[in-house]
Amino acid sequence: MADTKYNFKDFKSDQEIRWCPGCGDIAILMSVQKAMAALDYDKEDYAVISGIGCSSRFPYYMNTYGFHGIHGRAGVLASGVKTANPKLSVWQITGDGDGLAIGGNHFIHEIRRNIDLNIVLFNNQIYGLTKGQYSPTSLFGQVTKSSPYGTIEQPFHPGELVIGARGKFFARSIDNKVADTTEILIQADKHKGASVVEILQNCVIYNNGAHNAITSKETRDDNQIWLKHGEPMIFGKEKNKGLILDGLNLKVVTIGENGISKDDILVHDAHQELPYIHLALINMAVADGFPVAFGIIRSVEAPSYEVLLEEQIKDVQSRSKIKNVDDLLLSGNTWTVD
Amino acid sequence: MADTKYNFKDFKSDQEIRWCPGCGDIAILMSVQKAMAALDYDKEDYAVISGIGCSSRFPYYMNTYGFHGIHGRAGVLASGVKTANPKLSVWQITGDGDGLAIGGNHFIHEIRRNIDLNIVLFNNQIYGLTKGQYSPTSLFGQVTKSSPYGTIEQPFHPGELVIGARGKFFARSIDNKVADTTEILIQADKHKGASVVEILQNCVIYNNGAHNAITSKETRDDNQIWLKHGEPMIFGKEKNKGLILDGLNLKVVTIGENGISKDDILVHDAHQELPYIHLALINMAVADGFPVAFGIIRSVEAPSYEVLLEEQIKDVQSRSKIKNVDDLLLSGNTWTVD
Amino acid sequence: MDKKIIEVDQVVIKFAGDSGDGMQLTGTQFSNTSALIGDDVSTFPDYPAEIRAPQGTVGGVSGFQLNFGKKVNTPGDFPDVLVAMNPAALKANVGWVKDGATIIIDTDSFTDKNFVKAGCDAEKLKEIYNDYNVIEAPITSLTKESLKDTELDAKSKTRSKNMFALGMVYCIFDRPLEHSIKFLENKFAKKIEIAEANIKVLKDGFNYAVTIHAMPSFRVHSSTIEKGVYRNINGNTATSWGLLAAAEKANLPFFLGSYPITPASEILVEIEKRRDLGAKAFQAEDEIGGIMTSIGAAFAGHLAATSTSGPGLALKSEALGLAVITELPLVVVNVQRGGPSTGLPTKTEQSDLFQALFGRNGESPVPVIAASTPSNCFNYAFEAARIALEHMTPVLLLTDGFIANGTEPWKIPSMKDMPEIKTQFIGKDEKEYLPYLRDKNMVRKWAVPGMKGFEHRVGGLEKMEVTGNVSYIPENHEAMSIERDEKVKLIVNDIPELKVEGNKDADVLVVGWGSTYGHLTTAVREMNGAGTKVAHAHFNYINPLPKNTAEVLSNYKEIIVFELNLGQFAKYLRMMHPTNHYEYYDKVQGLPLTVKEIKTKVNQILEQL
Amino acid sequence: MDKKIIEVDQVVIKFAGDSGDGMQLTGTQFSNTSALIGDDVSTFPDYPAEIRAPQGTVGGVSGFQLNFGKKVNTPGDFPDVLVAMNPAALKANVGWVKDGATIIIDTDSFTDKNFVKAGCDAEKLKEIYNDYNVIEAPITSLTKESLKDTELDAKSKTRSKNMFALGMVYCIFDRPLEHSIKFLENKFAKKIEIAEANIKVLKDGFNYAVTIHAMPSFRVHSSTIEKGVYRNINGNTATSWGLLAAAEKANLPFFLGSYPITPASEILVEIEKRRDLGAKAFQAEDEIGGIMTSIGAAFAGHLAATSTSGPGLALKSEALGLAVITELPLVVVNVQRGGPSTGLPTKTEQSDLFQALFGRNGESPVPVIAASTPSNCFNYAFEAARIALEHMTPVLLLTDGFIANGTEPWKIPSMKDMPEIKTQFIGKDEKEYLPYLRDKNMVRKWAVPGMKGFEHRVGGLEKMEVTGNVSYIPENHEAMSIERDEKVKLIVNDIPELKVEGNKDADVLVVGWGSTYGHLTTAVREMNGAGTKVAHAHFNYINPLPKNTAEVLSNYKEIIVFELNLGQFAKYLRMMHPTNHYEYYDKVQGLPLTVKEIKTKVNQILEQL
Ligand SMILES: Cc1ncc(C[n+]2csc(CCOP(=O)(O)OP(=O)(O)O)c2C)c(N)n1
Ligand SMILES: Cc1ncc(C[n+]2csc(CCOP(=O)(O)OP(=O)(O)O)c2C)c(N)n1
Ligand code: SF4
Ligand code: SF4
Ligand SMILES: [Mg+2]
Ligand SMILES: [Mg+2]
Repeated sequence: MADTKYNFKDFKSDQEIRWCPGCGDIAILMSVQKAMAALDYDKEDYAVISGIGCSSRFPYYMNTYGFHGIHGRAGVLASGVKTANPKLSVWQITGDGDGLAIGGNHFIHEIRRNIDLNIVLFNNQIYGLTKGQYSPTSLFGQVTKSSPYGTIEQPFHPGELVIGARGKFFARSIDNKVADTTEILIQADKHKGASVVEILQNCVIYNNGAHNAITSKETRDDNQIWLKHGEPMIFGKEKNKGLILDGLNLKVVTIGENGISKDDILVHDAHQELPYIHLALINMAVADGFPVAFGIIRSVEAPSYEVLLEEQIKDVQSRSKIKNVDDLLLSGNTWTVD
Repeated sequence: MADTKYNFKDFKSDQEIRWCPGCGDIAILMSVQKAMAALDYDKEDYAVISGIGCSSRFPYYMNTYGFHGIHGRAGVLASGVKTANPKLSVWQITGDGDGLAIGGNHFIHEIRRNIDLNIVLFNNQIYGLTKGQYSPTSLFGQVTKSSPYGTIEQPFHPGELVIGARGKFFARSIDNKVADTTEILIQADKHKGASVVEILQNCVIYNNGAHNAITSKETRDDNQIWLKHGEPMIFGKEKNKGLILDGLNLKVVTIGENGISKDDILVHDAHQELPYIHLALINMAVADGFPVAFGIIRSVEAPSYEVLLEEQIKDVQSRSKIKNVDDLLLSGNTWTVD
Repeated sequence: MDKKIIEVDQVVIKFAGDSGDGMQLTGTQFSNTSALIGDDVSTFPDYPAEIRAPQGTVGGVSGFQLNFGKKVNTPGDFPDVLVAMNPAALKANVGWVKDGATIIIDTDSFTDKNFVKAGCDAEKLKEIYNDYNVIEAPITSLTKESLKDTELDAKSKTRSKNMFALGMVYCIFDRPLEHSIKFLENKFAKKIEIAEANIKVLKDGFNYAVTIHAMPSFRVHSSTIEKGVYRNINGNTATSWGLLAAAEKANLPFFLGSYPITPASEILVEIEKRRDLGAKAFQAEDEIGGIMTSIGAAFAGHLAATSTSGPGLALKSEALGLAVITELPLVVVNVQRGGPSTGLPTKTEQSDLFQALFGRNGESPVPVIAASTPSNCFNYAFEAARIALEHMTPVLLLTDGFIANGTEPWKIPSMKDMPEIKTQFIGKDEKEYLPYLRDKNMVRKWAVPGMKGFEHRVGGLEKMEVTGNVSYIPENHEAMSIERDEKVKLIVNDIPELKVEGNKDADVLVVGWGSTYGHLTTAVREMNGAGTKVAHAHFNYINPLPKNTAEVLSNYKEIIVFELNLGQFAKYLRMMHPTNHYEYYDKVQGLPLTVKEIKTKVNQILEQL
Repeated sequence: MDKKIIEVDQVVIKFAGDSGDGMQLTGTQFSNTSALIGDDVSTFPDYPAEIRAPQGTVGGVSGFQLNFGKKVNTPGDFPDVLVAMNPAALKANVGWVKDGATIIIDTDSFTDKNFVKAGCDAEKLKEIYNDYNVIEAPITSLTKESLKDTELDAKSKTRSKNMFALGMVYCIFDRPLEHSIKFLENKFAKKIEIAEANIKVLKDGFNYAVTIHAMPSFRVHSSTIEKGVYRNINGNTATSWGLLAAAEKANLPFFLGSYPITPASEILVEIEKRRDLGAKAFQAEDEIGGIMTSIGAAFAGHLAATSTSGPGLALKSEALGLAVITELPLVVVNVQRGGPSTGLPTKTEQSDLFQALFGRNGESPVPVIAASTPSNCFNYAFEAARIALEHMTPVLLLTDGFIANGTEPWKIPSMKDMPEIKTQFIGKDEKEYLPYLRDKNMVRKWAVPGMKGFEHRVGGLEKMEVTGNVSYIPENHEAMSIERDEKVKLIVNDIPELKVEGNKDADVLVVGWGSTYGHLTTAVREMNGAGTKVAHAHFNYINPLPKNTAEVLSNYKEIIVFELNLGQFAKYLRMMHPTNHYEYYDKVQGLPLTVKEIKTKVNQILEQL
């Protein structure tokens, strides 16, 4: 495909980065640039599409074709680009407000259609650009500009919504884990169909430390589990904790305790069609005594929309007598006046 | 609460019913009227709110307060009514196009917020009013006006989307099963929070027989399972089939065969918080050798939005010194010129 | 433009079915009701030749033709509407109906058996779908269903199906049911259950037509018939084909993002069929998705369009602003219907003009053009695409329910005769691409993903002249605002001048725009024919207005603006050309103008001169 | 209306911090840059009295005040903008800044320890949030973060924080960075890493202000000070409070459905706080949800409102049509910003006027009013609610970023002096409720769920006069269309006449609407003071226009319409009152008018007379 190989710097545009110093977006930008450099496309075949929000400024910093859309519409804009030209590698950049508040419908529909997009969801659990109102992923009770007495709304779990929309690919990462994020993004691109990558992102200004329980140095080993397809679900500082199935529920166990050995630990199967374990993994939360799941949680093959469309076009073309507009205009009943 | 009791005819308006003869909507109308007559509200405390579609004409046929909204917006219209006046019993009537295509975002957000609405989703797997284009629940490959070569889109499973949006109540019924539907609707109203009732509805004109595999006389006993909380999941003409758990998956078994007794059959627990079995039940399909699940599949208690809001108001009022607008205007820094 | 004759002041209906189908009663009922509400009516019953012709055969077809409206003298030559209760009735009559007529068929009777009886080929008959406005209805089964709770025997039930058909036709022509209800009550005074059954079925037929958005079509004759190959075409098909033609001419792939809405859905449906031409139709989850996927496709280098009607255009207005500021080519087709809000979705109106011109936030100029006949929807759709591609701008094309659904004979153009379209692609060999560098028409160049070396970013924030980088500089914002405005204004040099028809020396100028053309031109021709001098200027280009607009308008003592709204175009003319005085004739009834009311108004103004 | 004096042609900024914070350098840089781009500048450095005053104390505060703009002669009396690097700097200066000034604080330094050092009460200082436009920024930590990848030692890093503050102020006043960058490159020519660090921090400060949508406020003085109790208020708070006041006066619960958007978000934020008044704020998933929940609340009997800015209004336009046809009371607040599309979200503009008037499908008339000062947002919000409730209609209230964010002293009204509001509820004892029975003002009555016996249905389809049942009758549609139009037109009897300020015998009339009032009235007053006769008519009521509009306009030889768009109000006046000639003065720079440019334009016209 590509006739040149790139360095991640080739993907930097000449525009100055305007995110706040320390904003998680900056690291994600790096991860995306590295992923693109590692992938096999020509640079002109990348398109980076966003809505509106701090995160959605992303395309301006990429030296690719880019489109900074309107609020909530990244999904449909990207769907149009990819459907029009399936050869492109299309990256949708969206925030928890852009993608799940105003853009929630496009989000579930692009997943349902399974259009081959890389959907990168920057989840900082806040509206950054408009200065700190709560978003659909803000925690219940969270005090923000627009919830001075605490929100009274249950947040979405983005991964759960992906499953609800019959999604085939869902992964989760953390802004400053550049190497892991890069690898996940590469896999997301390779997966054909709608791939959703949720990245826990820190907004240093309006929701600083929102993910601390998961990401802080002290607790991260016990509160993160990085899943790999085909490998047992083991985590913890000592690598001695694991997940098993207890009836229909997941349970945290310690290897070596209560007769549990490594072999008892559940092996991650990202490829299974049935979503129940994936959903359970997605819903694990520190508050319930579970580690939070990262990595590629679900990755199931299914035909993607734009491919089916091209196939249908070819099929119809092979059968139709109408080859051009003149044929069309003359099709059906006509008569001649002379 | 109520000072009179009603007959279902009290809920008929003087407007002529304009649905096609044989349309499933007509039976659903009857079910709703019967449910309202059986419930404990005064008639003036019902509000029936819809979007646009054949199904959405519903309010005109009800002798209650009613609002025929705009396409896709039934959910937000109903949310406004209920939030404004929590004493009302608010019924949202919506179609698969109205509720899941253009209105999909409001649908998932009203569920997430858990506003106490009775959301009745008329699923005929087609756009009726606009004369037969495919909807987000039309089957993959279905030929319709707008998919002359068959759709290339995977349909939503409404119940799955409800779970994806963290829904607490989901039930399923069939248009012409008036008694069952009535009972389910009564329970949906009694459930506090967003209650979604999907009704398989037959559009005799544009999608006649869409649900035949499930509803036809010959197959219905084997292809339907009616779930009741606390009762074993048994079905079939002979009442000798049942569901068990096989690992994480559901499996159809025959009582009396392979050593299976009635006691082995899974007992339906609609109240369990964890959604995995509910999701598996929702996803059962005839094509996969399963019966389709009906009845109240999920019913979990959780605080509803409008109640939390009223509580928060009371709480803040008890603590604030500002009791009226004069207090507000004079709060903070002021100075006097004289 | 060839001369159009429009005759919708009169409608000819033919009810046709088996002798036992009660067509005579049906026809009589419709005639009486029409007469009672003030129409002129002329009828022509035609019974089968054989007394007891076998059921379902052509020989057994019984028909009733009637003509109603203003100044009706004859039962009419050719029906505008045919109700065909079975294949034989269709076969016997289809050769006589007008081009593009509305044909209501009872699909239940269109069985293989009946085709054999009628002695006709099922496949062959299906071709009528291309040429006529066919309304399918399972009349027999709906009638049975309607009466399933009554005690009547099966035969009596089936016999009331003529009332279902009558109900549908009542609905389509806005006739009241009262008269027929009274008639049935009297006729079956002693068989209450039969009266009730018939009344129920009558109402159900009426409601069914409401529910399925059944709409009549109208048709236009050409009085000057040029040589050539002809076909029938309605406005929605012509619009779809015009867009496809533009894509082919510009050598671009075509993309339509849309969401169904009456009366625009057929554009989506037509493009969905055209996979054979490689066209991509995307049925989005809503109207916003429709336009946004199209903007995405435009960014990716397609000729992209989106189609909708009033409420859908409202939803698209934010995204249309994005197309304005990104200066991407896009065609937005708005098939107007009765408003406000859901309004009268199956009725025609011209009340989205203001929305088309002004319905966006900020200074957001968009060229607006309007088709005026079913067949010239082809030309104006092509033209909208041409302007969009050559001037790098979204273009709004207005049609309405009347022409979208109406059919007329159309001399088929050849693609080689269609105008060239010069897309504004940056040359592949250019060294540099400056996204917002403008030419003398203020038009920027187009570079699309996949073009090497021209990577760039567009978006909704104000951007710097030439480079297109985001810019908050006050003077730049003003400059760009004016350039965007100027770009649209400059299109004036690329569109034809306004023509005046009728008597150019008249004192009175009749002005119209869009779909009122047929009625206005007919009225003006007839008046001039009768010796009253009247001129007629009809607008297809609305923003910008043709260059010679001021000059034309200043030539007349009185200008009368006819339109199907509360005076939007007249107000717009006042805004743009305030020195003239304008008289208004506004109609907001969901109906087209009639030739008669046009003449009355013009005469009234003439008397005052 | 009391007289307003507007002085935004000049801005006074004070940078204040510890002696070691580099405030002198910062101030000098800003002054030099301003001078280089053509402003007049006057500066006033003030060093601490003690040579080595202890850090963090009031005595140790170092300050630099400067005044820039047109015709600047002094460093200014009171700052419009204060940059306070620590509590001591704030304490030392807050008493001197103008009412409603913008105060930028480094939140990192606002620690308990520093409050003790400054000898002040943290709680007390928090009150500034009510009275000033406080921009919080963790300047110290952002600076450190910005430099975390450099080799500099911690102290050097922290020392560059003044550049962060400078960058922010540059952004807020649209100054270029080039000059300071060059300065730093020269100054630290030998310590490249320090130069680079300072430049990086400078840019990061600038970008940070872009990112957080930092906006300046402006303020207005009253020259005639009446007796009474005063407070400072900005336009968004005044709008929120005006709506709450109307609800209380009408004895109705209040509901706001909204979605955040700059510069309207603060209305939502303010109402969210007002749980104490029982107000229900609903942060919806999007703008459509915002207006639709409000329509639901209106149906349920609340005073309901929705707030947004341009792009959001576009999204609401379909739903607004539903409010029109259902004839429910609703206030839609649109805080205008620079367009088209996302445009310039933090800048002010008046370019949504056409959208407000015409941006809906069908004939969809909506009353439009506009506030003209921060404090009268209270009155016009109240008035919008009054008209909505008394005339059963949605009402659009236009403000813009300039007044929404601007602050002025405001004589606090007493609720007992606010006008009565007569809601249109049907009497509880009425026997019958006919939803679309109209009174002499064409207003229907309101019945809400919970009222016994008045059950009825409303919706977006056209409805029958009086009964409100769905109706497809052509004449009824026309009648209802005209009645809805008439209802809005009749509001003219319920609004004040247009007043003329300045010299009423002048030949030239300056016309404006909305937020340009302050500048226009100042310019006109100054011109009349200097002997040039000019009159000024300012519109707050836009649809309908005041009754005496034609009369007022006809009194002048020349009318000049000033507005912040490409002439929308002028075109609207041409449409409504075409016989006058209108001169335009349009500005589309995201900035308010200046007094100077107004005078220049008026003088130019006067010379031509
Ligand atoms: C139609 C419209 N509505 C609202 C806005 C205002 N707005 C801009 S970004 C945003 C939310 C941003 O939140 P998110 O998507 O989470 O992005 P973040 O800034 O947190 O990265 C909002 C409400 C807008 N620009 N357009
Ligand atoms: C904004 C808008 N878009 C589109 C339409 C056209 N429209 C009316 S109903 C409908 C779909 C109806 O489907 P569904 O909700 O499933 O209802 P059904 O008729 O099947 O009961 C559509 C597309 C509309 N009225 N308004
Ligand atoms: S406000 Fe938050 S999300 Fe936005 S750039 Fe700053 S740190 Fe990042
Ligand atoms: S078209 Fe279908 S859904 Fe609509 S009324 Fe008829 S049968 Fe019912
Ligand atoms: Mg966010
Ligand atoms: Mg449907």
